[in-house]
Amino acid sequence: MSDYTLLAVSCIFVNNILLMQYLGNCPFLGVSKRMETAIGMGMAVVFVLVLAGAITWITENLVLKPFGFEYLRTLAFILVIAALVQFVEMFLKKSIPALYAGLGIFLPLITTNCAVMGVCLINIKEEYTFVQTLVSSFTYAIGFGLALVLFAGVRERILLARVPKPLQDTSIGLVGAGMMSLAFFAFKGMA
Amino acid sequence: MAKTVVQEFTKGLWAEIPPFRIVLGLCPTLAVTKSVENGIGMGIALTFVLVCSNVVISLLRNIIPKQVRIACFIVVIATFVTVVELVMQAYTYPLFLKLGIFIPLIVVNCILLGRAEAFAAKNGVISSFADGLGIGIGFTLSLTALSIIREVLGSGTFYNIPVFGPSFKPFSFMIQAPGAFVCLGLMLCVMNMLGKK
Amino acid sequence: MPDEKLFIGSHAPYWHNGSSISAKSYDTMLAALPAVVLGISQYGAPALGVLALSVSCAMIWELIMNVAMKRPASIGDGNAAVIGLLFAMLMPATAPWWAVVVGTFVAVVIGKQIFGGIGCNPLNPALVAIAILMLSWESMMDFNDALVNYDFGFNMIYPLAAIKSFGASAVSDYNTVGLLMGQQPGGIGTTFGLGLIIGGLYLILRGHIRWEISLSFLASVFVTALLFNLSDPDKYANPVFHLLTGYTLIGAFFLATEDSSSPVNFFPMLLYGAFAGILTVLIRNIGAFVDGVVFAILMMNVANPLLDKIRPKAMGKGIKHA
Amino acid sequence: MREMIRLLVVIAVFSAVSGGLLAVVQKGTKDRIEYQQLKFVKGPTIHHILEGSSNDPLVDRFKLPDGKEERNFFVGVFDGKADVVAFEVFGKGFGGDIGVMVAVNVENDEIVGIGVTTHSETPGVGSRAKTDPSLSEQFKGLPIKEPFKVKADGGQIDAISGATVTSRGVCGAVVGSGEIYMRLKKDIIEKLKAFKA
Amino acid sequence: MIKRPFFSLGKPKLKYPVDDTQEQDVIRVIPLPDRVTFFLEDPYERNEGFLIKPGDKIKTGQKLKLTEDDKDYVISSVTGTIADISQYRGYLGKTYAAISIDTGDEEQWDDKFKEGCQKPTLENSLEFLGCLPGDTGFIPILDTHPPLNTIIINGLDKDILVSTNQLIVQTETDSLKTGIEYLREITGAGEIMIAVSPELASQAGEIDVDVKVIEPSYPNTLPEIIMKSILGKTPPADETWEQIGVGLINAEAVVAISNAFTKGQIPVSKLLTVINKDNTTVHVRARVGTHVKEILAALDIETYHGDQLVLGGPMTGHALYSEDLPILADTDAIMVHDKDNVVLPSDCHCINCGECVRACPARIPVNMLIRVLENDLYEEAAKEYDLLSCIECGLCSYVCPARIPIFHYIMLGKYELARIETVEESNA
Ligand SMILES: Cc1cc2nc3c(=O)[nH]c(=O)nc-3n(C[C@H](O)[C@H](O)[C@H](O)COP(=O)(O)O)c2cc1C
Ligand SMILES: Cc1cc2nc3c(=O)[nH]c(=O)nc-3n(C[C@H](O)[C@H](O)[C@H](O)COP(=O)(O)O)c2cc1C
Ligand SMILES: Cc1cc2nc3c(=O)[nH]c(=O)nc-3n(C[C@H](O)[C@H](O)[C@H](O)COP(=O)(O)O)c2cc1C
Ligand SMILES: Cc1cc2nc3c(=O)[nH]c(=O)nc-3n(C[C@H](O)[C@H](O)[C@H](O)CO)c2cc1C
Ligand code: SF4
Ligand code: SF4
Ligand code: SF4
Ligand code: SF4
Ligand code: FES
Repeated sequence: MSDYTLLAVSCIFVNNILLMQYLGNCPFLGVSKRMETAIGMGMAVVFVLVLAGAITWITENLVLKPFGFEYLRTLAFILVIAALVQFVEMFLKKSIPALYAGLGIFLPLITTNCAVMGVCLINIKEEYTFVQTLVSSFTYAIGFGLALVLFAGVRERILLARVPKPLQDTSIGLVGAGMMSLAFFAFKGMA
Repeated sequence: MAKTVVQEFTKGLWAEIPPFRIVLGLCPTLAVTKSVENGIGMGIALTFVLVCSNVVISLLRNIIPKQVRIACFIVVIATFVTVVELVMQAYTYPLFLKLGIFIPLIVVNCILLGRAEAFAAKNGVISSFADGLGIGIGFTLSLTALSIIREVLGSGTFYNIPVFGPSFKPFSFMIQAPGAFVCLGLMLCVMNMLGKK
Repeated sequence: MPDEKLFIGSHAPYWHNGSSISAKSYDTMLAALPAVVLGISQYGAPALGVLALSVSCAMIWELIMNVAMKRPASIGDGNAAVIGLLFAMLMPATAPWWAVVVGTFVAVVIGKQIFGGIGCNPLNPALVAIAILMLSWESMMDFNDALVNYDFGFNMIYPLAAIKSFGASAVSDYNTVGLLMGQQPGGIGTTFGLGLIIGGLYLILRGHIRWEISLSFLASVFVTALLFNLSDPDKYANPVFHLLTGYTLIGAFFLATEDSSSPVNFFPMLLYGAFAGILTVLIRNIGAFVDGVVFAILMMNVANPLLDKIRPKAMGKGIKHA
Repeated sequence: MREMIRLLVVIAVFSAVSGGLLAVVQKGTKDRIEYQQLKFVKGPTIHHILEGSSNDPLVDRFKLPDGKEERNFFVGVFDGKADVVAFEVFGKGFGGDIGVMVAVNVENDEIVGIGVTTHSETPGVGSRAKTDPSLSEQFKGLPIKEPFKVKADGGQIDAISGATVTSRGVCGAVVGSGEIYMRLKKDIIEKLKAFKA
Repeated sequence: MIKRPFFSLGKPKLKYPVDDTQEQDVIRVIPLPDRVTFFLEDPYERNEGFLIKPGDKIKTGQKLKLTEDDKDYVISSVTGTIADISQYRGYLGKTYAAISIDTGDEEQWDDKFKEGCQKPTLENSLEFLGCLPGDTGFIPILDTHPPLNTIIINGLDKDILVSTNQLIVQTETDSLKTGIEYLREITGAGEIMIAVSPELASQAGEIDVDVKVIEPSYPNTLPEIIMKSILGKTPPADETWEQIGVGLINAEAVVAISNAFTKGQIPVSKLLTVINKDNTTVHVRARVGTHVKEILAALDIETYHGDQLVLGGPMTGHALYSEDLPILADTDAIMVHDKDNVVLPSDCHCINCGECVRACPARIPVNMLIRVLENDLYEEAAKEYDLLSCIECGLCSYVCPARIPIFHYIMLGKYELARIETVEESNA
């Protein structure tokens, strides 16, 4: 159990996917200007990433590896993830419209989100077991959501501040993200 | 009026240079620009994939059904990414190790799908080639510029050659994660000040 | 209709309690004085040099940014000087001049001005600078390395480094009163515990800092350290030791309380201080850094906007009468 | 429905073409990639433990079947005699498998040297097994058949402080290498004859 | 001004300074002015088609209206000739028609009120008592559906140093009694109470209503806080008091009601507290519409270029740029503020010190509110940051070390919000 706790702490804080591994930055800067969208995106990523982590692990270990097709991993993963997102979108639209209303607009963005693909590749690279894969995918996604929501709070204030013109918007957003990344050094060495 | 091929090429070098004018593809920009070598390597890899996929998609644009075009684009892009992956492993293995998962991640880089969707799917082969090459070189230039700043200040070297005297203690913040964000942010500011023209 | 005698047409209220940013800044510097004076008396000219360079550089950077951004000069408000002073207080006396130049640049320009100047900084500028210097020049910021040539007749091993490497047994090498009186190596203005406490109380009584933050920070450092200490007395130092060493006291009174990056509502202030305290001890005991105050406060600065959303319901809000 | 099938067929064709193309590229680069991996991942360790050999062990290598697996052996020529082989074995570490390269002298069954190739141990703690020679040096010159154990387990090896688990993993790997070596010794000696310089 | 104490923890404490030397019972009567001016709200900025025009003869107590349809009216306080009707742009750019009347020699009273309205009824009050000295908020109290069940008489003054209503409670207890009887008749309100300061509690006890004692420290005397301490509930932020069946009226207006129906003449003069530069106060009685200059001249108060002239008290008043502007029916005080004490606002950004949040009696997150208001995000200010809860006490500005004109931003925000709503309604 404590192994999993350590893995979780590592994925959420120490190796935070956004701030330490530089994955998923486009949506990070894209949707963090408002708290609601940040929360929506965070939830969508949690949802998709767990599914994607599981399904790519299965693809790797039950299909690619046994047949020696590891070199097709990139192709296989992206197709599997794209199909998964499509499927999730259709499923939500039909079955849980309320959730779809909240997450729907974020789902297409996720297909081309480095964070999702990146975590799936990390899971394979680290040779995680299936359960470890689930834990790591879930906690990486939580870390993504946490960073996104914290950043949205910071960003909302930056938007109201007197930022010089050339720095406005993405530019100061990036500097702000740098400051956040700096703050996350607090967790260095804890897992 | 349609732009000339030259214009399609040059727009990627300044007017639409990624990731400054088109704010896409931030992850590799942040992750690999620790050193000039990595930056240029990544830029070339991406340029290769971009040019190839732009050309192929442009060639096939009339056969690809609208409904599944994204899936087809992804297959084309993923194919070339894998080619790059294999070739880099075979010939520039140390670089491949340094760039790590950011090579396979080219497949989800928004620039590629963005160009495929916005340009190659609508334009001829030659224009698409020029567009891909321009954007790719623009991206490479950006990464190079950023990595020069980061490597020189953060490691005290340029292309692994020391540029300061031996007593210099490098400002290694620049090659760490927060430095990457701050540096890119400030560079974006400079680009904003320089304007579009 | 109107004759040439004109009256000033500003808006209510026409009275003001007389407070001002500059008064606040100068009071803060006054409060820091005891700790600074002890630092200078211990480390002599180098400490004075770092302090003077830091304060003046901070003001020069501020002025340069004012000009660059075409804004009125704002060094009069004393904020840049406070940032410079606090930055210098955290530095070792042996810091080279270029580190002070780079550090004040980071603090004033990156930490504050590019976000829009005073009040717009999401994180504490002085701490941003210290953190970045810690990441870049580790050995320069390591007090054991930096102060190796000084000997004042008391134990010259940085207390927090000592417990990190040798466990709680190292605590017995220091005596509490000595720590309180500044008999420990550390930053120029961070070692004189008593002076910092006096300065802090002064700021609290004057109403310049929010006591809730200081108190909850200190309380939470104490409680967290106590829990660690109880779980393994050989490995983890006792809570009083944690309170009197490193940046704890300057953090509680001068750093965590920086206005722009800390909450203003009651519960958020308590939470902010409490989490910062917990994180401080966590970093010291199981994290990668010798002292946790810098990154703990920075982390809570980031959480501040979110925390500060917890607030009482405004009067008349949401009441519906039939 | 027909439309649907058409779309699926298009994607299938795309994927098939892509798969075919990649298979070709993969075939073409396979051997090189293998060599590169050896060179950059295992190469440094091999060169280190076979220091002073007059040949290039990465070139002078052979394969032997061991049950279902195939193992790579790297030959070291010392004083004109090809009597040292190095091969990789794995042990269980703190963060996953630890790859250990073990070099044995076939004349006297003594260990010439060991070195860690790959691991995922904690940086600064377990990772010292690779960077700090104090652990690996202890194995030099000892007979490979010995049941190596860390002192905490009643053995003869001083563990790296704070990284007993890693040290234990390395010992386990070396013990495993002894078993493999004894199993394949005959074939090894046979193969080595080809390298007599 | 009241300085921040050297040691300061918690909220500012603004006591109403009690000045022993002031001649409480001496009320200086200002002589009849040569000219008076009235303002009538004129959102359309018209120029013609008015019922009145320059040259018209006007009697004291005559009701003046711009057009037949207009709701807004004033009661002339003098007899004379209309000299001028011009446009005036007031606070936040609201437009008014300024009617100036040159006073004639002999005072003549208009009889309309006396003839038609002997009885204190709702109709009569609506018709004539719309701008009673002391309170212009009387019409909303009358004109509610359903009628009010509670009326609170405010025997306190909103602002620091002002003691107009307190003086009324002290000196005109009898009229107050009669006024309350009339008020009961007019509105049919079941419950009437009076809020007074502790010193006047026993005196107010003679009046036959519930007496509620309020500690006179700012901002306890603001209407919303009075209501909260008396009724235990606060008015909802986005509704008016009347919508929840409660009305508040100043003691001076109640006395005016009494005088109107007893004498058959609508009162036309106003009691004022004049606050001099050294914070000493004098009470004066002047015709509504008298120019400030005349009042100051009668009191020998000298003003200089660069001083501040405030209608109202130090926390909530409005500054005038000229002495040639009139006192209004609801002007309780005039404050003369020396130029050395003028507080100049800065355009500094909020430093997030939190003083305002601690000072705000309405628990508003002023530090965030000021940020959104500076960025013109009025709707967000109302929705997220409780703009409408503000009870307009000005304490946030009073304590702000950055000297941001917060209160001004708030009033501007409220005004803009109302304007946006009007525009949206008319578009809908
Ligand atoms: C941001 C930055 C600014 C620098 N500016 C200077 C400078 O102003 N003067 C200087 O001598 N060296 C500067 N250097 C580095 C020196 O070029 C380097 O330390 C030198 O080559 C080593 O010799 P020195 O220690 O005698 O200067 C700078 C380095 C950085 C990172
Ligand atoms: C803005 C600025 C930045 C500098 N940054 C560095 C630095 O990052 N590392 C460094 O070793 N020296 C730095 N220097 C110092 C000089 O490069 C050089 O080392 C110094 O002039 C001589 O130092 P010394 O007396 O230690 O030799 C900097 C100087 C300036 C003006
Ligand atoms: C954060 C952390 C990282 C660790 N990393 C390693 C490691 O890489 N290798 C290892 O053998 N033990 C590792 N350990 C385990 C402990 O060091 C453990 O106490 C050790 O294996 C026992 O050996 P000792 O008796 O020398 O302390 C780690 C423990 C922690 C808390
Ligand atoms: C008690 C006190 C502590 C302060 N601490 C800091 C600080 O740690 N870092 C900083 O940049 N400014 C600090 N300041 C300056 C303060 O942030 C500035 O005056 C404004 O309040 C900026 O938002 C401090 C001010 C006071 C009164
Ligand atoms: S599609 Fe996703 S990754 Fe690409 S720019 Fe948009 S948010 Fe960023
Ligand atoms: S400070 Fe306020 S009242 Fe004065 S001019 Fe500016 S906006 Fe108007
Ligand atoms: S004026 Fe300021 S302090 Fe007073 S209620 Fe409004 S926001 Fe609060
Ligand atoms: S008092 Fe002024 S500076 Fe302080 S938080 Fe309020 S608005 Fe900001
Ligand atoms: S490059 Fe866009 S999310 Fe990573």
